[in-house]
Amino acid sequence: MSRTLIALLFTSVAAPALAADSNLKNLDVDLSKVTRENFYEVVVPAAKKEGTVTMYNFAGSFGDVWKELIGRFETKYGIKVAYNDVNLDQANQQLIAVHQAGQDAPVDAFFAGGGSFPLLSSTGVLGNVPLTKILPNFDHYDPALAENVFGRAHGGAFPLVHLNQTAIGYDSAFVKADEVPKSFDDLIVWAEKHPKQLGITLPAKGGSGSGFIYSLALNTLTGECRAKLTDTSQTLEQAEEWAMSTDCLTPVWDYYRRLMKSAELTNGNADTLNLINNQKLHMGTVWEDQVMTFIRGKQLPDSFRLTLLEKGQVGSGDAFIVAADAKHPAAAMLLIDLAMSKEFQAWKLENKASRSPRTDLNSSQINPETAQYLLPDAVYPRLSTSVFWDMAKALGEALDEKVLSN
Amino acid sequence: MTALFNDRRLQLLLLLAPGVGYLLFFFGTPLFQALRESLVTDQGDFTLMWYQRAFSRPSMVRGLTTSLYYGLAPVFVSLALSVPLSVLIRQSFIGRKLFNGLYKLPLAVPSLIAALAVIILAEQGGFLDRVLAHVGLSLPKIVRDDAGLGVIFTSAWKQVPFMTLIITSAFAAIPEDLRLAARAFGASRLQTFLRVEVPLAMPGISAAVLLTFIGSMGSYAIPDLVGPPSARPLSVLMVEGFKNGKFHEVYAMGMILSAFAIAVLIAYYTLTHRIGPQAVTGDER
Amino acid sequence: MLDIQNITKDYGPSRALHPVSVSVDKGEFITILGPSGCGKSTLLRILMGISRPSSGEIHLAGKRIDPLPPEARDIAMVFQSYALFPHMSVEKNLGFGLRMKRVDKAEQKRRIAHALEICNLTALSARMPRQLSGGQQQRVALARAIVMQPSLMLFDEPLSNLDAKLRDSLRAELVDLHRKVGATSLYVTHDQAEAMAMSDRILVMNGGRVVESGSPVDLYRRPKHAFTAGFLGLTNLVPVRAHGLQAALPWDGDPVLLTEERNGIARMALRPEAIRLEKAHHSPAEVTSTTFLGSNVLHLVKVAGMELKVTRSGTEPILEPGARVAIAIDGLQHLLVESDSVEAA
Amino acid sequence: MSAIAAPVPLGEKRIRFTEEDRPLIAFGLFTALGLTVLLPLALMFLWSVADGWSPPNIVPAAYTGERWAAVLSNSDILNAGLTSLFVSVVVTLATAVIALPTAWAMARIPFRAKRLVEIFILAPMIIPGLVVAVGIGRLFLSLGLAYSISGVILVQIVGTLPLMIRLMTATLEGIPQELIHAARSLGAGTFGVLIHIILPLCVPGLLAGGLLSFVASFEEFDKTFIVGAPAVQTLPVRLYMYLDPYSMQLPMASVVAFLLLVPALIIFVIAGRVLRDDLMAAGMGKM
Repeated sequence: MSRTLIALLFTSVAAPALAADSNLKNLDVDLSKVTRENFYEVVVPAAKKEGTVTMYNFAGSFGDVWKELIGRFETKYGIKVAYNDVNLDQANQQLIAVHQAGQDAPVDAFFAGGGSFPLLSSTGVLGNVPLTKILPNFDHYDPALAENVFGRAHGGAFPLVHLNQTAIGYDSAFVKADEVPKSFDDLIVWAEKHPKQLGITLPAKGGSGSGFIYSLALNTLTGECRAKLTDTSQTLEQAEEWAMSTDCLTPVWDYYRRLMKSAELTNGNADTLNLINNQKLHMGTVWEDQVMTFIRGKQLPDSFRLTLLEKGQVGSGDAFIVAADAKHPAAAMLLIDLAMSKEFQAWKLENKASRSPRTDLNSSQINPETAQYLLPDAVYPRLSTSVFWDMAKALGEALDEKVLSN
Repeated sequence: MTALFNDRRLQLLLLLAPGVGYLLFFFGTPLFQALRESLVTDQGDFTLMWYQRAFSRPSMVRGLTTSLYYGLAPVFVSLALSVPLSVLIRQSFIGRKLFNGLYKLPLAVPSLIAALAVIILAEQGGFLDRVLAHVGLSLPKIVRDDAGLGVIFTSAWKQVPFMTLIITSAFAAIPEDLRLAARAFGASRLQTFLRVEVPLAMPGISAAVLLTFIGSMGSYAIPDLVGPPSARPLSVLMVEGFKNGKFHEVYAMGMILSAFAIAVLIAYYTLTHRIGPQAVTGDER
Repeated sequence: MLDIQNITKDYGPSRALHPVSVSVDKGEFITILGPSGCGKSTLLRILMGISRPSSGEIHLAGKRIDPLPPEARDIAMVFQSYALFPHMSVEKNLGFGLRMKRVDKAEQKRRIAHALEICNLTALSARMPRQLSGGQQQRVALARAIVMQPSLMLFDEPLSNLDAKLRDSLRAELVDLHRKVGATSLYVTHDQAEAMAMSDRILVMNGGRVVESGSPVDLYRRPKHAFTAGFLGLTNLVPVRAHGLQAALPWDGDPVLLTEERNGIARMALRPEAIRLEKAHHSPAEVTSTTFLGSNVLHLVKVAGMELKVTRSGTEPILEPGARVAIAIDGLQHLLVESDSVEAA
Repeated sequence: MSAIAAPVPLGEKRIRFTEEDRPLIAFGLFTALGLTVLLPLALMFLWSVADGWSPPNIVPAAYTGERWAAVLSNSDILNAGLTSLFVSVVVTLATAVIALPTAWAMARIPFRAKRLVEIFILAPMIIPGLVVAVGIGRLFLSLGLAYSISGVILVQIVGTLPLMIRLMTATLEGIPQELIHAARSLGAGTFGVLIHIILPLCVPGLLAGGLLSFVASFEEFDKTFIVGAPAVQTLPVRLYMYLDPYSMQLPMASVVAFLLLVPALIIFVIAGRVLRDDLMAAGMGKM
């Protein structure tokens, strides 16, 4: 009784603030009145009235995951889902352009890269909904992610629905167990011993590359330099400026200069994997979840394995958000809610080895046949560190200017 | 009303309006927009900063040279293949008709598919590499290689039929008697080719060169897919910038790319006019 | 000078050229005359070296040339289409062959100047071909051949693209030039007037064979074959019965006197101007049509089931259609040889 | 114009000089063609049905029809195909309609600024389409055309229009004035001349221009991607998604590539029948 009272009190206090904050221009529902408890009651009718929902997916390897979700969603609610694969950066720019022109967004529910938060929120295209607080299926959501993402407060509007991890992947048929590098120093030594067999993704062309350069910087920089590196209050422009001009990064550039003499720069996350599959490379920078997709699609050998380097490599996640200018915001919320349901998250974990931000699911539920392709427990989650994507992007651009173009 | 309609100038304007008007609006406006945006800051003040940046940042400077390289190199490769090819397909040989139909196939193949084909065929560990591995050889890196061979081959693959088509018809338009005359006056086959046929086919050849140069210089998909990860041409940098919302920079690059294209066009006109308008009779009908 | 021996040309199973043998003396102007498709172009192409004979040999100035490519033959050609190089000035066009043959620069200059002069082109030397009239272009084409001083000059109907008046004046110029230059020339045409006006000798071709050859006068006056007779001007082919030096005509009248003794049934090529008509009221021959041509008049006369072509001078009184006429034949006539019933007496 | 359509008369020259080369030339050319065109297409097909294809296998070890089944039962890709067809058909028709009057003016009416207009019409062939695509965004947003099929159609026409105008100008120039006079003297009015004389004589040019426009539109990627994606999904855009260096999937890319190729090749075969090389060359080759 007292708990509901407090809850009521809380919502009534928070309501004006939420109402003022909400930027969902096409939402018929008064968000301030929506709680986890009455969510379905209020939102389902609104969503059915909208009748359809458009979703964007930025991750090429996630197509079949969303197919599964859409199937469940359409069966459950009878609301049609229009699905599009998109290019992340381009879709972001599209939302911004449409928003600035004062038009409706072409998308309602957007599965977006975890690094997009600063851009999407600062430009006002992110639907300002406390999803993690009002969607019923977020009741077991990791509290660390519920209000913050990569050091920024999002108030629940930018929930990660999938966690992923950058890693070093190798073909164990060619790399012996005792040769597997354990640190960045090991890595360069291995690369020099096996010239042109290590693939480093170009940061501008893939997150496994920008994750790698950020991890390297985290491992190399200390003191004030490191503080700057992890200061998530900086904007992308500030990060770019710093990365272009600072001397802090000299050791990083030196590392890359040395590495580039013996390693291969690849054209993207998939290119790295493809070359490993072609046995042209035996080791490379990868995303854990993409590796899984490629193994399932027989685009990687069964002997492929993953590891993390000391003192850590960045982990990330991708968010499912409502666009501020969404035409069908209620249906979008409903779709996101279903994406976080325990059943679906469990399916995703089992079938795609996609890690979940739900606290009641963990990797032990993955079947052992699949688990061998994932990061071993010895390194994960111990060596997973947080990322500041705008800084990672800035480092990638600076790398282009400082090392690659010379 | 009828009188108005019969006014020849009005008639002309009405006739020109659809085509020229369309291009003015949907081509002129964005171009002008891009030009204007490339010259102002975020706050709208005039600046040359974006151009300065394009000409001073190492990656951009490299983008400039790479664009030129991706424009020129495929043209040379295609030319080196198309001219002999168009000479050969004038000969009669078994299956000439079939070949004549088939060689144009790449004209209908989208460049994305061309890129896919090159990847499948020639990438590291791709088909050719595997075949060669069986005889103990290995294919040099020609896809996403630093020299951009993959881009050059893919562009050339797309261009050769187009170029051959134009060059063949330029050659075909040369009266047979001129060839015979050259031979009768003591020119060998090679001399006839170099001194009579090539000069007369020049307008066709140079137009083909120009179009393919511009086509491959401005193309995005091919260098993005089969080009080396670093050393990206302006077109790729433009799209990257566009995706990241760096519009002023993108417009400045676009203007530079356009300036290149226009410079080449002007050079072409000056050149053909210096050779003399009579050279144009080669493809006059 | 030029010796063509048993040249043939087959295209697959079909024979475009039956064995042809011709021999041309130095400085001679010889014409190959025939309708289109008679094989004269094939022969020309073989001479040029664009086409290779299926059998036979060609010798030019004592050298066998049939296996040689065009550029190795000492031959120059004047084309029907002129074939001037459109991207070269008149002077450059003239110099093209000399450059190809690596003639000494000073010599080139001298020869070009000379050729320009004799072809009356000096003032036009810097012009481009498209700036010239048809006649001028033809003269350039001619000069381009002359400048080579070739062992043999080939002409491929060079005047056929010009209008009638220009053709006549250029024809005269050509004859004049040939006299000046004295080059051995082989001229291909289907125009009998041109052939007769220019040639030392005419080769009549038909159906891939040389029908006969001879001087223009001989061929006109004493054709041995109906084809020659028919191709060189108007003629009447009249069946006759020869007996010694006389031949009986198919209609009543005096027998015709023959150039040589023959016996049997034959045909005679009777030129329209060799027939004389006199008004004769009871004659069976009747004028059926009359065409006034200015310098002469062409009559068609019906007699013995035949229609005879007869020309009379334009100054004589004109016979109206329906007029009855008597027919007389002038001079000695000669019989065509192709009729197998004819035998030498 | 049609006179040039006929190939240069096949003189004996060819027979004379190529008798012995012929089989060699044919062999060489067809081998080259096979290696550069047919082999890649065959490999692409193998990729689309390969169930895993890793070195050192030269042909896949196992095959599967799953991807084709998946794609053919996937309405997204079929919809993208329909969108592509729709866009291309509209672009082709609109291009022809817009081009005709202008081409008529360019071919038939002398005016002072003609050279200038001609260069302006050519300009879109010179300026990379990418520049237009990135520049048109604001205009389209203000017109409500951004990320719409209409927007994609409009921007594609910028690319197809110059060629069509050129081809039609060349075709119209080739209609003898006498023909029009003759028709008029036989009592045809302006409309009659247009219907009975001009349009029928335009058919080769229209066909050539139409086919080229269709193919150009069907395969267009750069501009469509910038202006329309992801809201407008044409087959090339789909294909790029599977080729994208972020998430390249060769097997799926191969399937979509084939879907994209089929209509293009059908058009190509038709084109081979109705198109004359010289007309194509005249439109594209003369600047």
